[in-house]
Amino acid sequence: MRVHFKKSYDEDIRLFEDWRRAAKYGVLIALMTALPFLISDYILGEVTLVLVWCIAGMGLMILAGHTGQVSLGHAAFMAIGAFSNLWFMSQGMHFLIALPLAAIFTGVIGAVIALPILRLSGIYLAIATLALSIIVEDIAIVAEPYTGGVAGVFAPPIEMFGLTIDRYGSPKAFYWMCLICVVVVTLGYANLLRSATGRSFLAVRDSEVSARALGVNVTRTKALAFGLSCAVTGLAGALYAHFIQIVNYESFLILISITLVLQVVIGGLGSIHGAFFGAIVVGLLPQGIAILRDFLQGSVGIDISAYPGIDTAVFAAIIVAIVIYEPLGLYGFYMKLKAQWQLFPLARRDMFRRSKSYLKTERMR
Amino acid sequence: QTRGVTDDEIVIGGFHDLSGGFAAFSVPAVEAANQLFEEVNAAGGIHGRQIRYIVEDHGYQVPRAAQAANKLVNRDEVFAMLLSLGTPHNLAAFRVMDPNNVPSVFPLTAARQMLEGPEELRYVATASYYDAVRAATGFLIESEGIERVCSMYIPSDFGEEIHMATVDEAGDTDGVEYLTETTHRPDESDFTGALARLREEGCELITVALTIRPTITVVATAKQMGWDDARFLVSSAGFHTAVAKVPGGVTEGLYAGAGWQDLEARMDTPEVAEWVAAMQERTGEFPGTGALLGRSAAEALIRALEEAGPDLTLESFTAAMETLNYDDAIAGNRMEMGPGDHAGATEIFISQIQDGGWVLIDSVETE
Amino acid sequence: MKDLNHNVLEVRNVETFYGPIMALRGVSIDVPEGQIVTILGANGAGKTTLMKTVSGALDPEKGTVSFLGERVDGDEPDRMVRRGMAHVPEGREVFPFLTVEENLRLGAYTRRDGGIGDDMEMVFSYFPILKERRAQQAGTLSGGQQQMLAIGRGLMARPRLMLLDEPSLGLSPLLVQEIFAIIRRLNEEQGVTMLLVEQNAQVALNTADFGYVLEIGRIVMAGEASKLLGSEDIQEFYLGGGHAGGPREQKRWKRRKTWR
Amino acid sequence: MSLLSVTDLAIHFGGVKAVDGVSFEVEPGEVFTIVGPNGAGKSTIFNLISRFYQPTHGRIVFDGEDITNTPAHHIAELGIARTFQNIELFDHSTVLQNLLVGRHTKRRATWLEDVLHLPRSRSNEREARRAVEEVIDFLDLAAYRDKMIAGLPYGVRKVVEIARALACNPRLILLDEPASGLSVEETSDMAFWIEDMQKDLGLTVLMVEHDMSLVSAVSDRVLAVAEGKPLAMGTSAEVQSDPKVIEAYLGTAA
Amino acid sequence: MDVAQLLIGGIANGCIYGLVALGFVLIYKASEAVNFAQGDMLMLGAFLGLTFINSDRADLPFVVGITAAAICLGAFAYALDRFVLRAIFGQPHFAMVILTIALGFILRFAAGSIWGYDPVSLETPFAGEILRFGGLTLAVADLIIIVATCALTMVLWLFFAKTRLGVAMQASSQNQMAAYYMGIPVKRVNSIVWALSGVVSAIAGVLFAAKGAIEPAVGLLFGIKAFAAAVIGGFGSLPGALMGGLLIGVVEQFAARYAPSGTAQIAPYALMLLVLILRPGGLFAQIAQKKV
Ligand SMILES: Nc1ncnc2c1ncn2[C@@H]1O[C@H](COP(=O)(O)OP(=O)(O)OP(=O)(O)O)[C@@H](O)[C@H]1O
Ligand SMILES: Nc1ncnc2c1ncn2[C@@H]1O[C@H](COP(=O)(O)OP(=O)(O)OP(=O)(O)O)[C@@H](O)[C@H]1O
Ligand SMILES: [Mg+2]
Ligand SMILES: [Mg+2]
Repeated sequence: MRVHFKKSYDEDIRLFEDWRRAAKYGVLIALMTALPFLISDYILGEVTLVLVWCIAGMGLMILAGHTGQVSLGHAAFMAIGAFSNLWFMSQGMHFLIALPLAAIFTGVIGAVIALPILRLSGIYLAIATLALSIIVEDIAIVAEPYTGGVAGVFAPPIEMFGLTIDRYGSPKAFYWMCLICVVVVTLGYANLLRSATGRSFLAVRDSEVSARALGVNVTRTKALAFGLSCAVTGLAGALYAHFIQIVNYESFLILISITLVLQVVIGGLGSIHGAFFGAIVVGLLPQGIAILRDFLQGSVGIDISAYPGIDTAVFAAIIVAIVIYEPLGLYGFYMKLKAQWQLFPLARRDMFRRSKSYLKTERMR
Repeated sequence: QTRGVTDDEIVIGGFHDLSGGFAAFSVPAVEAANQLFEEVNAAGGIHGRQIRYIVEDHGYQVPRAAQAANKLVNRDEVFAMLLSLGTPHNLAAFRVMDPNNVPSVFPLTAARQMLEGPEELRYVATASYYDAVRAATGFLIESEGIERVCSMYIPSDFGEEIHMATVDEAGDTDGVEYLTETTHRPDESDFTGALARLREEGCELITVALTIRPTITVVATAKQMGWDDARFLVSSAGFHTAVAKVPGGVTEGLYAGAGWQDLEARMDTPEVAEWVAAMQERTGEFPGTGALLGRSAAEALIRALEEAGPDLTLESFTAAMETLNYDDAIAGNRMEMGPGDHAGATEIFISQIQDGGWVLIDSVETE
Repeated sequence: MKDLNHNVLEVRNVETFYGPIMALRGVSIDVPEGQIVTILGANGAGKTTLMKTVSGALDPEKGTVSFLGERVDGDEPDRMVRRGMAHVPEGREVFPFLTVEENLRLGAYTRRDGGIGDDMEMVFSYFPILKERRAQQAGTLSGGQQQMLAIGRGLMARPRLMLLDEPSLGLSPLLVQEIFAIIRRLNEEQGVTMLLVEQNAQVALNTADFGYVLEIGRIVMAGEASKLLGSEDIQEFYLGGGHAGGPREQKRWKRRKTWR
Repeated sequence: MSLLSVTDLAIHFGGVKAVDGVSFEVEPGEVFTIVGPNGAGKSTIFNLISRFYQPTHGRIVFDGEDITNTPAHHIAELGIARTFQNIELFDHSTVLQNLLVGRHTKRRATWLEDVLHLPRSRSNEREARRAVEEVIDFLDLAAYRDKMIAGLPYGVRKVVEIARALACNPRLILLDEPASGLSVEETSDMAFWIEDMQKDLGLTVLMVEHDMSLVSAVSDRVLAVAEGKPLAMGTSAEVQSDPKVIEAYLGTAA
Repeated sequence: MDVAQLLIGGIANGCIYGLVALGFVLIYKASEAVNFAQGDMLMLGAFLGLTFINSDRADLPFVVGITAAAICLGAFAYALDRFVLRAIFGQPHFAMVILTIALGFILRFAAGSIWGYDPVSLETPFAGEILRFGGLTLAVADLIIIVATCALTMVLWLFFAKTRLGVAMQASSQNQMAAYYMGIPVKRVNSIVWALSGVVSAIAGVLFAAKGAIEPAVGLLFGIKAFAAAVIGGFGSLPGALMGGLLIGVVEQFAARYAPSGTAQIAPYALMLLVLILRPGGLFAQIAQKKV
């Protein structure tokens, strides 16, 4: 196990605690940048979608993981991001302006919506956001001039620096664009977490009472977290619109919100890594299952597709298995692997056996 | 070399809702299509090629539909898409299908947008909800002497079409007035308030664009309120054997306008009986709307592939599709296409529930 | 009389972990029938962990726990209660949304006899304020009142062995005296065996028959309570004796305990 | 002028008169202790001062400013920090992070600066770390700096709570039973710390405590309350020898 | 007149929401877990009832069939908790949320595989029967639903408030470790309450099916609304669940009657937001401020 001897406060404030870590992430980014040259367009498209989910997941993670406020209606904010981005573009705005503007717009709407529903917490907040997303669904139909009504709106191709960025026409460029967004959002998120603002989020999550006693304005903090979360989710929504290329009210149904919650919990609440792990599971697992199904049918002759819906059932069963094996999400699993690797060969096999644990009421806040 | 076509195989794709709210359409449709494909394959396939129908599940989520389309087009390299379900889902998939010249054959959505786009890549099986409801409304206005029409709908692409059809038909007919509408969500389960309002307004004919369960409740509630002279008309989405079978006769008198005929009444037709028996054997159930649509679409595809000959290309397929002209015994309609006409059966059948079964009262040719 | 040969509770070589953290490193203790045994130890020594391991709230990784001659390690905590063990946990742990009375009744959950009402009156006589507040939600009681409730709830089980984890926490001096008087009385009159963890070592040793000293997950000393009271180390580290006379500044020079 | 003055404070919960006409003044630089039987209303007085409860009656003045209607999250900024009887830490954070939250009122960078990590955010961070390290040093918490709260023993948490309150740089610190759950040795450490807070840091301390050895060791003045009403006031020795206090609170053996 | 009829319709329908909401509340009350598969339990109950009752299936008398369905679903729910959910005992509630969401998918798949995907109707002895008094009409099915819901709410409320096991369940939800220290077999108690919730779901399912057709996806939509009803009532309160259901049911009818079309369908959700903003803990708030 490596031990750090810290010599200045900056070492704690820095993003990476040492050069090894920095190098590790450097290699990862380099690999991700080179990815389009290594894989087929089909897989690249899937990876791109995973990147979009990563951003959306980070959006929800800020709220659910770091501020302890659950939203069951985050797809609504993806919708707001998507529709506003497309509307800004249809007004002749350049994509590079429309994209951040859509995020800001969604963030502001989120913060405004947050104000009245801030007094809620737990499932009460969850159901309120769910209601909101149902209402947004209907607004998306009524607000036809902006959203195209039931028919929806098509995303125009993005023209930038003399080249056209199109999910199918130029998948590599689209991928890189998403990658840049992911990196930027991740950096901002990491910055947030190492600052006073990020800590006030954690404080509100763990104990509102002491947060208040320490001078944290709980209402304002929650509104800020909600706004930031919505802004990031809105950004993801805008990218998603360009990925899917046509969006209508049905592109953002409740099931998408639920999938997002599933994603952050499976990934591991309360860590940026979790948003990524979750996105990978939610984004790639169904495709993996489908490919495995085809493979089974093609090579072994087992035709599980004779049971309609089995793909989803298998997906659900795997989720069940993950939750049972690792209730705190894949991030916990990742940390264990890491610890065992570092302790090798001293690690005990049963070192991470779960000890009995008990819950207490969360109705006292 | 045509994509998805090898010497011994033709790969067809489809994305479906096998696990979400529309599984009631998708699952039987896939079952029926597979039933026919298995039959054809067992008989040696089409020009020596076996049909492989790869079905992906999207659970009615657009992103998963886009993923499925990406897989089917870019990985499995399918020749065509058959019966894919969902309006935004299909629209999103078109973006990857069109550049790759993958035709969309009879998607499971009656939205009018399914015919927009490159002509050689778009085929729909029957008239849209719009046409069907409009024709049926017109028929009822005439035959029942109705002057005031209304509608109850879910504000969605499906609901809006039916609503618009009602409004347009009333607007285009002299002496008929479109009065009002009530809007709903798919999760609603009681309609006392909505019906009270429509009754107050004096509606005589109400077009209903709801899912099956609420449709049953609407008709039952109207009866319960003693509102006996109201006529309710559903589209193909509500034209389901289960609706007629509700115990207690609560759905008696309901009208439907759809692009096909109910199966039960035609069990004396040998093809129908044979197919129903085959499906019952396969699924243990009397085939419903989804199965019928699946069967029709698969049959049309088979016929076109057969017609296109051993040298299967997009061009030969397009040509073959455009020559389709036959009586679909199972749907009870006429499948007919031609150059520039990629909508198959365009006749509208108007049925009513009488004595626990759908009875055909009339048919109307659209266009 | 007190039979030293018959142990109600025997703990042998118990090792308990919190994930990778080892909190008990091979602890063995005996609690003889009818005695009061106390466990002393600094903060974080593992006293609470030991109590939880005994009552089944935690499972030991190694070692055994026997209660009334039966091996019980790995059992669920409710089985212990049915066997006659009551645990008054550290930090109150009352049911906040239930009333005082409901909390007390739950203390007698496993009992089927008719004496519950009498026992409730007994608890009320010890802590009259609880009677006054019998219909109040336990979560709105003051800290000390909750502690009284937790102890009272433990008494309601009429156990053979009672585990008390810092029962005097947050109680007024008057009540601390009363609590220990109650402990002694129950022990003498009803023969309840007690395993007691207490920061106030003076009172604990005065009350107990036998004592163990736990440090960093190990038993470092054991003996008759009276002997321990006389021990110099105990004097110095647990009773605040030692250099009590010396200047304060001298004690501020953080001395490390000999066995650390 | 007194730093904190409480006048005729009262609050009722349904039929329970938790605090019922309590007045006292805390002078700058003193250690003022409130004692009283369980349920006397001591913690409630703290909750009133830190504005978690709205008094039904009475006035609270801090440093000449009436804070009877100030929102709770402004209290820390004014210079009042507190600890809790039942320990309210941020369980899923490290000790260091807990203490850093204590510096919340001292930050100057806005959230946007934080997200972009602009220089002011960084200098805030450095400054917060420096201040927190001083507290860690003062309370000897270095060994626990990067430990999660969830796995710490009770006694250490108690100290972390005090450290977090100190990290606020308060003028008045409210300690609710700082020694409960501490061993004899730790309690005497606590006495030194409180003395240091008073002498070295120049803090005013308002404390609730049941351990009379600690109360006698550090208090300048003691107020005894019972059933929400004041019972006696004076030096520690005076109050402890008051027969009413002995009867209601101390018992005969003390 | 009109208003009275609307009220009756709303109440009858609200009772169904309330009935399903009871299932949510039961589990929450005993473990503070939210069962996102509750709607699917309703669907299972309906299909089980249909299997026992319909003439082309087991063809049992209605009351026998509903009892059999209740027993089966109760046993199933017990087993589900015992063999699946117990594996994450003591883990954060989030894990339970995800687990039940995933189980919902599996249940829908299973139901589809067993009973098919086409809508089917339940045969009831009171189908289409209507009671008239004055100018008002009430379907017999509705009457049965109202009576059953009120009775169930009452019985369950008494059970939780008065019986030893009921109080033990509440205790288990508030502090699992302390409940264990009282000798309450918390895990078994959880399984029992799941079984109980299964029984209630089966009854709800059969009554729900009596008003129209069912298919595997039916729980998905309906579950959300019942969840909303439970939350409006103050999640954890049994009378609250009923009140929440009634409120949604009645508002729905009045909105459909009087609100401008195009907005009527979102009225219940808008109302729910309003209620929660005004009373953040729902009508019968079950949350409290922590005493420090
Ligand atoms: N949930 C936990 N996770 C990780 N470590 C823990 C946990 N609980 C306790 N520990 C560790 O186990 C050791 C023993 O803790 P325990 O609570 O048993 O001590 P104690 O003797 O009861 O202390 P105190 O006198 O403060 O109550 C401590 O070092 C503590 O850090
Ligand atoms: N929210 C509340 N609802 C009802 N009663 C309350 C509430 N808060 C406090 N009380 C009551 O007010 C009284 C005073 O409580 P408080 O916590 O101030 O006591 P305390 O003096 O701190 O006692 P202890 O020494 O036991 O901590 C108690 O009788 C308590 O039951
Ligand atoms: Mg302890
Ligand atoms: Mg107190």
